[in-house]
Amino acid sequence: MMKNEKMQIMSVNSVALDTIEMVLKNSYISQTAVPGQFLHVGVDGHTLRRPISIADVNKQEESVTILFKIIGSGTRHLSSYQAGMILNVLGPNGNGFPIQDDATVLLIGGGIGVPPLYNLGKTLAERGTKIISILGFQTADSVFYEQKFRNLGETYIVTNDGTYGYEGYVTDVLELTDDFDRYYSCGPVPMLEAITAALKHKQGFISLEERMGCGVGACFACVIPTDTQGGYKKICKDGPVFSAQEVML
Amino acid sequence: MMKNEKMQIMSVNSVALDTIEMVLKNSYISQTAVPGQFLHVGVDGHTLRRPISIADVNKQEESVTILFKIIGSGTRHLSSYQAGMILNVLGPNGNGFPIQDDATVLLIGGGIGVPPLYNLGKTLAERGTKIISILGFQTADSVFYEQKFRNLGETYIVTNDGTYGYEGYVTDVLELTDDFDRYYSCGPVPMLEAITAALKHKQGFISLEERMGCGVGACFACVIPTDTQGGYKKICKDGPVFSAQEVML
Amino acid sequence: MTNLAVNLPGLQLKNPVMPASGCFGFGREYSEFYDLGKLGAVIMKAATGSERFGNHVPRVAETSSGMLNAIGLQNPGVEKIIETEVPFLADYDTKLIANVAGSTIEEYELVAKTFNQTNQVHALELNISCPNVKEGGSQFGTDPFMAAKVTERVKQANNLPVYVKLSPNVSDIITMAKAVEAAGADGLSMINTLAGMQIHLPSKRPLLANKTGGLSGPAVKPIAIRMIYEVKQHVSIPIIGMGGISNAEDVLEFLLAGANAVAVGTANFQNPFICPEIIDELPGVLNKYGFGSVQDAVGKGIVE
Amino acid sequence: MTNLAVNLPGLQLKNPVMPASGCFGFGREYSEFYDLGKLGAVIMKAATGSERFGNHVPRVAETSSGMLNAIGLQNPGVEKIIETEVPFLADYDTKLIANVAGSTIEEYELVAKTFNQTNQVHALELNISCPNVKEGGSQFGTDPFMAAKVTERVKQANNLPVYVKLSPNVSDIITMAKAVEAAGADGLSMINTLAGMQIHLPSKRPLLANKTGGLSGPAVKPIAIRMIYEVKQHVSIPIIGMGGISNAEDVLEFLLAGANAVAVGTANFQNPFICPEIIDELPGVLNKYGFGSVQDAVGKGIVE
Ligand SMILES: Cc1cc2nc3c(=O)[nH]c(=O)nc-3n(C[C@H](O)[C@H](O)[C@H](O)COP(=O)(O)OP(=O)(O)OC[C@H]3O[C@@H](n4cnc5c(N)ncnc54)[C@H](O)[C@@H]3O)c2cc1C
Ligand SMILES: Cc1cc2nc3c(=O)[nH]c(=O)nc-3n(C[C@H](O)[C@H](O)[C@H](O)COP(=O)(O)OP(=O)(O)OC[C@H]3O[C@@H](n4cnc5c(N)ncnc54)[C@H](O)[C@@H]3O)c2cc1C
Ligand SMILES: Cc1cc2nc3c(=O)[nH]c(=O)nc-3n(C[C@H](O)[C@H](O)[C@H](O)COP(=O)(O)O)c2cc1C
Ligand SMILES: Cc1cc2nc3c(=O)[nH]c(=O)nc-3n(C[C@H](O)[C@H](O)[C@H](O)COP(=O)(O)O)c2cc1C
Ligand code: FES
Ligand code: FES
Repeated sequence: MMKNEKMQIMSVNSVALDTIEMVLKNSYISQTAVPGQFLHVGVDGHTLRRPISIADVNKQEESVTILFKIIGSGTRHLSSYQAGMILNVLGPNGNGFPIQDDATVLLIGGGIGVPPLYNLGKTLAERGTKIISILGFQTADSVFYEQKFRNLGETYIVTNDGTYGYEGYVTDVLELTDDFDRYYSCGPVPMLEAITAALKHKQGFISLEERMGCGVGACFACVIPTDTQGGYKKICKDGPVFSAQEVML
Repeated sequence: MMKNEKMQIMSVNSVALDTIEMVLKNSYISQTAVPGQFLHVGVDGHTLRRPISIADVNKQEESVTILFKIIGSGTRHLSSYQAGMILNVLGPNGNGFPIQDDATVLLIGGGIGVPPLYNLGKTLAERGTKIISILGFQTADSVFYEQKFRNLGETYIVTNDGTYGYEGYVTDVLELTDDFDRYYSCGPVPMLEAITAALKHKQGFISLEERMGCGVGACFACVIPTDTQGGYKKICKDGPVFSAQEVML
Repeated sequence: MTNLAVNLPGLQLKNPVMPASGCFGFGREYSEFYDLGKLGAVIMKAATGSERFGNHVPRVAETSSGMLNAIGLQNPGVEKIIETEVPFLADYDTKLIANVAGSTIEEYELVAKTFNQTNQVHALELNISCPNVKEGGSQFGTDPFMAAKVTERVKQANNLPVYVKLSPNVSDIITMAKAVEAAGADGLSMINTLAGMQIHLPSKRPLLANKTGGLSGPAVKPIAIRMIYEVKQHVSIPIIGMGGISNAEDVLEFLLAGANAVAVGTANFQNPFICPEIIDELPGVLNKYGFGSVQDAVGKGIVE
Repeated sequence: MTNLAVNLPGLQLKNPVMPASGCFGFGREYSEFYDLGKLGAVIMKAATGSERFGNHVPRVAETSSGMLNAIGLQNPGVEKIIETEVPFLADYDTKLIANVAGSTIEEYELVAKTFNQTNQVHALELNISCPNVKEGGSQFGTDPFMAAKVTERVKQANNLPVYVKLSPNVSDIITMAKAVEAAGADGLSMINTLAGMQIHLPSKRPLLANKTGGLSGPAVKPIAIRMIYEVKQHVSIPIIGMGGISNAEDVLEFLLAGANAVAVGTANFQNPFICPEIIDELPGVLNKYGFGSVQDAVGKGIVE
């Protein structure tokens, strides 16, 4: 169950271009969060909270890691926060990725969609699932968490401009890895569209983003249609993770 | 001439109930400010700057002292600033007290109107003028700078509730001190009205407050009538110090 | 003891604070944070005759001290709301206000009638001011003749007290208020959102899929206060005030301007506990400024 | 080289940025901060036929992301302005726009004529939208018939291009804009302030002596953007856009919405260098979003 919690910032690190890793201390969220859930983070001077995925959890140390990209004024301001300061957070929000006992899974992350997959991969790896990861970034400067994913298993890095790893899009390297039971993906909508089309024959789960008001399911800001008959889901409450067939991108 | 300056906060001290003393480092303002001028202080998250009088100046150390009372959200936020932080300030603003070579002057300050009189008293004392001060406060908790004024000369403290010094209003102790050439006063309007009425026969200068927009003379927010024919002065630019006969309170 | 109770047509409120329509859904989500029985009342999300999907996303944008929304009245339709949402809310020790919307007078009538039959709703808020739908909403909200007509027809169609929710997007709010009062409104609810827009620089187009949206939050508070202050002097029906409230001082400002009770919208998104926190702080704020009850403060800021 | 130049009736501007009327006096104070020759133009404080003292103090209040003002058109009168202020401003390498106000059509005509005779003023901004005076101002600004009439008469009375400054306190801004365009306006200036109020809790009365005041600053930007976006699609005369601009991104947002040039008001109070800073940053911002000139961006945010 989501709660309104105070989280103390333990560390703030820049891990790639405009990409910040923040480790936050909180007992309740660290013990209850599952991969794919997000935090709804209050930022001083901003009307709306900012949804940020949980990228890692350390139950022993009662810490939660988030990674965010500086996009606009909210994330810019958040990036100026320093260790010791307190974040006001709603969390853990939404429904995470379903955890199954597959032999092999494929993780496909694009840019700042990569973070929730790390928490997922780590959790699945601990349960003995073999992890294959394809991570796409714009350019070499933006790559992060490569080694962490390599520690979980086979990892392909793709950059759009070819400055690091394979050149192109994550879909370009999909063919290198056909041997998996299920895929999990998070990233920009065009990437998700390409992936769900390319992997139609596979079971998959995708994590979606949308601009949010309440972040708890009350305001109808973040709906996604599930069919052409007016069916819909709320990304903040019913998602952000959906089965690839469940929603209309 | 007023400039837009950055001032580093050297210290922040609470000197009385809800009353903060801040020492600010700045070369330009410390060298050019005269008693009675004010700073127009930017406060994060606030549309308008806050006018605060210069309470003291140390030319050697290039520092400027301000004292402010926590009234609303701007001064509350300002009171949370810590040493090392930078204030964005316009200053020195307005015209200060005229400095004359009098034998004896009377300073009459009410509450948070006391600070500019300290800078004035110090300056005049250094020139050999005898200083008599009457300082009024609401209650014992609010009294500040008593010793500093005593160091300049004879000082009477008045509290409205009699919890410290004389009981009543500053006008109640005016009779104790008739032997002065000129008076200078700053405080709430009702106090200034009472003083200018009681000391009609004396030459005096008063410092006024009004809600300000620009603080530089451009917006006509802070006018005060000088007669009943539509004459007026701008407090931010022509004041805040006026001769007691010049304006209509 | 500071008396927070407020007596309005159909609404004996234990305190004057309620979540604003559309910012609280049907209460379920916030019921996980606190007991909804603490609230003076709950105003439900707008209901229309049948299910509405609303506008495309993005539906919200952030602005300086405010936000834009263009939800477009998404809701499951009045029947479904009565079936699945009203019973849940009726279990709480609070009053229930249904926000009634539609594209035609007939739809407003239908929705009002349907709520009337439940016996679980205590009052209606007639939403003639939603800026985010093509038909209905705003056109009723900016024309005094149309506003009066829909008010009159809804009053005839049901027995519940009707609070007409006024749009601030008008040249003359007093005329609107007087028109609906004359048409039988039991109270006013004001203000709804101001029509606004944000352009997204990277895509070089309006950020909201609906292009325009309704501005709410602290940014609009001075406009709400002004309109309530003006209207209060020209009507004798009570006013539920809203627009940018985010603390108990704001509530007192609305009471002084002439509101009899208040609703809190956007602030719920920043702080899900905002309503109960305001309720807890209100007695202290009233006392600080010399009031022994909510009732004492109403309209006390009005000077001739 | 990014081209910042803008060509409007009577105004060959080197860049599209000017201080807004009433927020810059007659330029003297800000001339101590920087060379006014950097500005695209200067819009002077409102001028009336004879001297006006304006409203009682307090005249300003702070609001969330904005402020209220009720200066009440204080000014020394058109003659005095021409005598003492215009020559000072005319010495700078910038364009000069006079903001014309009045209580009657005759007063507007008189002020316009008097400025026309100077040959030092390049355009008039017809202020039919000041919410802070009892007569004139707002009543011309909310009635399309009156707005058209005063525009027509002022056009007849002088040869300068006339930019009519629209009030946002209307139900239908498009009708207002079309009415003044049909009456001969050479351009529009929008938006003026929104009528608002703040109640001062300690004194339990409206904070401003005038009770209501005009809301400006970032809080109102979404309303300004929406109105310009809507109006742009219905008029062919250029628009000087304003309302909450505080950086170069905001300027681009106004251009995309349909403004041809912009004015910066309230932001001068926080940062006296805001206008030259925006002018310096504008080329970078235009380039970042793919524009080679100001002209390129105008109206590009409008989608069908
Ligand atoms: C479920 C979920 C999980 C997310 N996880 C992450 C993450 O782990 N790391 C990360 O960097 N980003 C993540 N995002 C995106 C992140 O929320 C936005 O980048 C961020 O809100 C931008 O805020 P801003 O103030 O910098 O940008 P601005 O553009 O100034 O924000 C303006 C408004 O738009 C909203 N907004 C802007 N972009 C997005 C977006 N892509 N998605 C949702 N709202 C947006 C903001 O929240 C704010 O309300 C996630 C989004 C969602 C919905
Ligand atoms: C020339 C001058 C010198 C001053 N010197 C001092 C000083 O040395 N120490 C001190 O404590 N105070 C001084 N004041 C008063 C001080 O400016 C206000 O107390 C302060 O602005 C209140 O800000 P706030 O945000 O806490 O109050 P809020 O009430 O939240 O402020 C809201 C708005 O009203 C304005 N305002 C509120 N009270 C006053 C006031 N009394 N005078 C002017 N504007 C006001 C604020 O600046 C702001 O724009 C001076 C005022 C002037 C005009
Ligand atoms: C996301 C959102 C949805 C809204 N939906 C409705 C609605 O369905 N019916 C209605 O009458 N008002 C609706 N409103 C308007 C609010 O009820 C309220 O009048 C307005 O937001 C001003 O209050 P605030 O500033 O406290 O949010 C909505 C506002 C928001 C922000
Ligand atoms: C203190 C003040 C005085 C103003 N005086 C005038 C005026 O004399 N004439 C006029 O047309 N507009 C006047 N305005 C309105 C501004 O020119 C501008 O239209 C409005 O403030 C919106 O822009 P902003 O948000 O950048 O301030 C005034 C605004 C302020 C804040
Ligand atoms: S953000 Fe409010 S319902 Fe999802
Ligand atoms: S504050 Fe603008 S003229 Fe004094």
